[in-house]
Amino acid sequence: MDLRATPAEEAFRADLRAWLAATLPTLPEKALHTDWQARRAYDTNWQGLLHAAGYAGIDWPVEAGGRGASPVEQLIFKEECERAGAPYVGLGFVGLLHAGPTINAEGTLAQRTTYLPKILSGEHVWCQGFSEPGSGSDLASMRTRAVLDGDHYVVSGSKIWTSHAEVADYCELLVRTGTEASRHKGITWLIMDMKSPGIDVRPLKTISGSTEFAELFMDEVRIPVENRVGEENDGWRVTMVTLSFERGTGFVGELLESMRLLRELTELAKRTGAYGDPGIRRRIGHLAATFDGLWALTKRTVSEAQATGIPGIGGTVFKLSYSEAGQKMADLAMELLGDAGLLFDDVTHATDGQSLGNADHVENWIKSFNLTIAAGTSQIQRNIVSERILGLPKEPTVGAKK
Amino acid sequence: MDLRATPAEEAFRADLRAWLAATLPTLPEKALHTDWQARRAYDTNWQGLLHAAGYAGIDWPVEAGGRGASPVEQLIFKEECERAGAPYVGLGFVGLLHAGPTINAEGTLAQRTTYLPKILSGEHVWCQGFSEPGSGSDLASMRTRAVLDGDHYVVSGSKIWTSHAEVADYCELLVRTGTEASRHKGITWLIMDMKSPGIDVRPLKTISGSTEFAELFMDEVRIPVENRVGEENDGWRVTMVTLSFERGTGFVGELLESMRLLRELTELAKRTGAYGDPGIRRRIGHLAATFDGLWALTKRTVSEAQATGIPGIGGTVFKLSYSEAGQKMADLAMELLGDAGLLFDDVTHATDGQSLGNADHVENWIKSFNLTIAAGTSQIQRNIVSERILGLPKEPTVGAKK
Amino acid sequence: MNFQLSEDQVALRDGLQAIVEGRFSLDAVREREDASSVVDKAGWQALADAGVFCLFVPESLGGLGLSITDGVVAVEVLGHALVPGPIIGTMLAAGTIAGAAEGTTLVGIAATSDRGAVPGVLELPSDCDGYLVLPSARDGAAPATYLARSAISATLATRSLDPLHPVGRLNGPLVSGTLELSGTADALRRRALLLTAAFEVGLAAFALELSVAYAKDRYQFGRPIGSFQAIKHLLADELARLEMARAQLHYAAVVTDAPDIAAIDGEVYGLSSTQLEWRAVAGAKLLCDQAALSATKTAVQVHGGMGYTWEVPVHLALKRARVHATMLATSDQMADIVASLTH
Amino acid sequence: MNFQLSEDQVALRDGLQAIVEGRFSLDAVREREDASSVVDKAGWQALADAGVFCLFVPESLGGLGLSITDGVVAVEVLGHALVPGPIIGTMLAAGTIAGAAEGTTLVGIAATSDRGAVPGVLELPSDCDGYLVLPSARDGAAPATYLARSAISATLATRSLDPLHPVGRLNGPLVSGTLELSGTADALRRRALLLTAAFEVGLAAFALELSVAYAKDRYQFGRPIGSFQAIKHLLADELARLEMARAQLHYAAVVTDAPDIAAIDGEVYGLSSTQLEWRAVAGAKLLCDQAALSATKTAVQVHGGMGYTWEVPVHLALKRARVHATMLATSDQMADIVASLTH
Repeated sequence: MDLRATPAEEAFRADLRAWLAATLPTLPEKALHTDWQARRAYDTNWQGLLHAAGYAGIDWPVEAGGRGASPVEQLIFKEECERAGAPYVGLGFVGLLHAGPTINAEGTLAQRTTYLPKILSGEHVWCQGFSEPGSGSDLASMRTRAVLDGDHYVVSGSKIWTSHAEVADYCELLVRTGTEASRHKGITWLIMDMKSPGIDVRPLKTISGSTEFAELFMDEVRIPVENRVGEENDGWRVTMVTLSFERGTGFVGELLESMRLLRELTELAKRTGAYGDPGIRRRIGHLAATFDGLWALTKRTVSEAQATGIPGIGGTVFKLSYSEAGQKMADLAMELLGDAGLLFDDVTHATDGQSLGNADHVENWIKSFNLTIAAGTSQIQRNIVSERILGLPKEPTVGAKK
Repeated sequence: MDLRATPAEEAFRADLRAWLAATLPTLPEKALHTDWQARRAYDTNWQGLLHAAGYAGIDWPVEAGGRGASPVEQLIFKEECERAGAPYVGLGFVGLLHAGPTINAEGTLAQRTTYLPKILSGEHVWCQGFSEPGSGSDLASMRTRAVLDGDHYVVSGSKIWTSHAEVADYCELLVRTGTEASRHKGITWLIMDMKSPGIDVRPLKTISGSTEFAELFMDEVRIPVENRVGEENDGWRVTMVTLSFERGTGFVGELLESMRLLRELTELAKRTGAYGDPGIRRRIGHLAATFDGLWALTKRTVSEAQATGIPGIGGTVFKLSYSEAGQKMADLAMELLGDAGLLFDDVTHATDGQSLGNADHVENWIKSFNLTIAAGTSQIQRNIVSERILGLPKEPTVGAKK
Repeated sequence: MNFQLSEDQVALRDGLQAIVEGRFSLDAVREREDASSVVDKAGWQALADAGVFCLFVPESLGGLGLSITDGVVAVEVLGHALVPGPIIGTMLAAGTIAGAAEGTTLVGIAATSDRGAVPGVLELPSDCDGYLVLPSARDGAAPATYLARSAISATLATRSLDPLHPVGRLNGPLVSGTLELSGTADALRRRALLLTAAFEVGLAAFALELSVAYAKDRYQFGRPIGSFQAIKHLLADELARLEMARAQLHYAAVVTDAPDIAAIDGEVYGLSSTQLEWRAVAGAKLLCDQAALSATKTAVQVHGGMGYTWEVPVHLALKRARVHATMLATSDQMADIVASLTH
Repeated sequence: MNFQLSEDQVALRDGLQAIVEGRFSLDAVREREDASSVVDKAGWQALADAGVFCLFVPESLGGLGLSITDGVVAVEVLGHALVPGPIIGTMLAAGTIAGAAEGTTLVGIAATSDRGAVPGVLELPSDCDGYLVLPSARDGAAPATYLARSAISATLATRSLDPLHPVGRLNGPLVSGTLELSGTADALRRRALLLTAAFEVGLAAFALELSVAYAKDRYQFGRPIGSFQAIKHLLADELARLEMARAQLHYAAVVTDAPDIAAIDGEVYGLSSTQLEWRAVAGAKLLCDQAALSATKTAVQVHGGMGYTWEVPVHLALKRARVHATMLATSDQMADIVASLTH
């Protein structure tokens, strides 16, 4: 157990830090949260800069055009980016973190050549068409149907929680090619051009009032067979191959952001006087210890991935603890804000005249409810942890109801 | 909604209070906790006094020799007894609260005449033989077997969590007379004389170190058919008839005791200085509000029972909240005690030289773990609440495992 | 002892329920989202006509002359329907402030914050004609007053947490009004707390009902999600919380109406009747805060992704719960009051 | 960066595991219940022979010269087996106090309470030959000292909470020993906290394993109870708590061993290396307290009625968790330290 950086890791960090320090000041103003075209432009510009500097596809294999960084270097990359205040992966996340790696692992040479370079350079934005209104936790029950018609699949159905669908060029789409009863075994993975006729994108407003998600309606959309990745009816396995692609670093950005928010909260507590209350202090202490523990867990997971190629159990249990802590912190923030937590407009401190930062904390409170829902509800996470790690028996399959 | 006592209720309370004030000072010294014969003597003496004064079987119908008090009067009875520091029902509880009412509701005239008067007078102590080592939450899976042999049932098997079996005269015993697959439908309710040959009672030590429970082993114990209450294979229904006998007052003693413990804890917090910590004060406040809320819920439940004959949902949800609050209070006590919570011997306060009362609080902490287990685990309680009150669907029956 | 709703109370509840179903259907209420004025005048008038605002006004003055307990029963119904507007302030102002009982004057509550560093906000600044000004709890002797909206400098927030209960920023410290109200500010505060708690109970019940219905209808893995223990047990706990909170709320309302009962019960704890009343009210508000915050949070979780959409109404209950658990007083303040009266 | 156990650490763990399985089987440990002396001399000697007590003693003085991180790995194994006795004090005293390394002198830890009103208790008064006396955390400047058992007036409790870790009542305030220890009391306290936390991790892992095994074996309603979500989800949460606590424990041990890493990491938070070390250690102890208290409580619940029997060993882990979460410092104190170092 040695947490010292190797000379290579130190050099990687130093170079990156220098590049970030030189590059970030040159970025344009951030786009308005609601202006999707502007956000696309901002995010793809950033991806282009990363690409030019050799940081695009940090976790992609070198053969696929990525940097092929080690898990530890990936961690360093996320850490330095967050601490320097660099932009997030933003609209590029589906392409860079899921569709791209999937095509690289399972796609044909032609598919790899066609799609991967433009994901890396930021030219193309992808969206994900997995969840359906009727298939949330139970993804394998999806019903969007694809019927083979000559050399095309004809797709009809609907998807939900499709991020940035309005500005995406392509969609990684799961469709049912087998019978409904076939469940996991009748699903196929397709690349859908978002300019195809028959696609209707409707923004989906979330409880925070934002519309970064959409519903996707497909009415006899024709997708060439050559856009199929993997075999017909083998889409479930294709999807799973890359679901563990992120070796324990999936939540690093969020965790580091939570640590920053907690420091801000501590500052807020000092300004409002709440810090003098030992009960409030203990809650801060518990949260800080929990985030520290999750950071240590992340390092251990990454280290395991580096040593063994497998991220180990840390990555699986991380989200349960992180989600709970994130919600506790959001609740604490609302309590510290008091009345100022009831609006997004800046409220200023009565004594020091500075903003209380309430808008960020209120936004964070609303988003915190999604922590235990998105990317697998905590209930599903607990099933996975208890069955796959603890080896507890599955629930009996539904069958002979009496 | 009028919480004023009626003149009759006021008179009942005044009479009882006067009687308690006159009677309690005449009681002998309490028996040693570990001396079962002495405890039996103490408890049956108290029952005899209640009997003579007309308070025995407060909740029993008049026809059965009880007082037939209204639900509100029963509440007053428990309230006054607890506040005056009167003994608990003690060893009499199975006879008075379960076996007696069952026999009264379902027994023959001969059974009623034989058993009920001696339960009321305190002469006979009963124990309960329901749970089995393999049948805890799933009582209907019990396996203790009774085979008819002439005019006797021959019983073999074992029971667990049998309170005070060492000093009991009779046992209310559930046995399987049907096949194992018959579950609820193959169970019979028997009265077993504890002097019968073939019974072996072994004390069961709990995590608090006490032995108020026992395991009961039966090897071909012969029980006359005339001791059967209800029909053969109808024992489950017979049992359920009286499970709701206590109309919402089942935990009144425990709740009032918890309220007293919380007052003592508050006093302790003041003595140790912890009360100056707003976080500690808030925990006290939360607990006090919860116990107040449970007390209001109890009154509402009793009032519903009085008005409609049915206790309503209050009684069903009570235990969930009470168990959780009881464990939280026990944890708070341990934190307030600090090192003094690590032993049962009296620790005295460094400044005032008085006992910290640690033994009681530590005992209570250990017992608190049983709150969410005994009389239906919280998991089973939540099943009941969600299915019977909220109407949520049952889990699919185990059947076709794939 | 009788803890049941009286026949009159059941009639009050059912009658109001019928009006609310007609005037404040979920669709109708949602039309007010993001409106600068959330109060629908016709609906408000219907509430006035039903006697909601003159509920506490003595019959001799043309009101219904009902009790706080009756008021709690009524406000639970309104909370369940998410009815927007300054209901509680208007109910408490009626009889003193002209037009409140009739529905023509809308009266909010402006409570000065106990946290000096965080300036207060004003509820419904575009809707209210005036405010009951409750002095800080620390300033126990100061009377409650009435202040016209025009005398308060406040800016409507461009975006409030709860679209159905927008707030404004006070531009300066809140001053006392010129019209002094009868009764102590302390007593008025307790009544406002009770009615707010009643609204919370309505919110919690609404959220729980939505959740139960969804859990029965939504199938995943070939079963209604309500057949999974993970969901069932969450909802069972919410019901337990709600029923306990409701019982304490009703108890607190009864002792507020009947000081003789407060005196008798207070004796057991060594409390005066006012102290017992405070303990009951603060405990009720605390339990109702928890019930509403928890039931609405659970509702989001049970609805899964759908619970995170604007379309499904659970977020409206969640946000309103946060508003009512914050504005007049916080749970922490309530817990401290209960603790100070535990000995 | 390498967060894996080294080969030497794996060998240390496995070797100790083998010794513990031979000498400290559950049956063997349980024979010490309610014994006035819980230490089995032959077993203790076996631990000494394995080098447990001289683990931190430099090789030049005949010890193993291992790190705190190695010590944490070792103590996790001992905690998992519920090994009774003054393990941590003896490990920390070895090299300074004659006979500790060899297993002939048993050394407990006597920490003076930070709560003036509640007098301290003494661990294992019948077993220990002497104590490391750690001054109150508030008395930061006072050195740690060694005091012979004979110099302390304490009465063995007739009944301790934990039958395998009996305590005594101090009959008067604890005085400093005559032998002053090298290094600061502050550093010694951090090491003692870390090793205690390691013992807690062992307890939590033990309780979780018992629970999982029981949940697989125990059938109710025709299914193993471990197939019910209510049980599965409880245990999944315990695993999440445990793995997070263990990761932080190992991190805290590493920075305790390597001030250069503490300095680098501290820079990010604006903390000195000692401050970073304290933040890491206090956080680790806090998380390990929670993991142990929660996993053992859950173990009782999962075992149902059987968990409430003396026979099933879960209560021993539960009680020991309470002991170790209390004696040297409380979770509240740890949380306050972490908060004070968060800025």
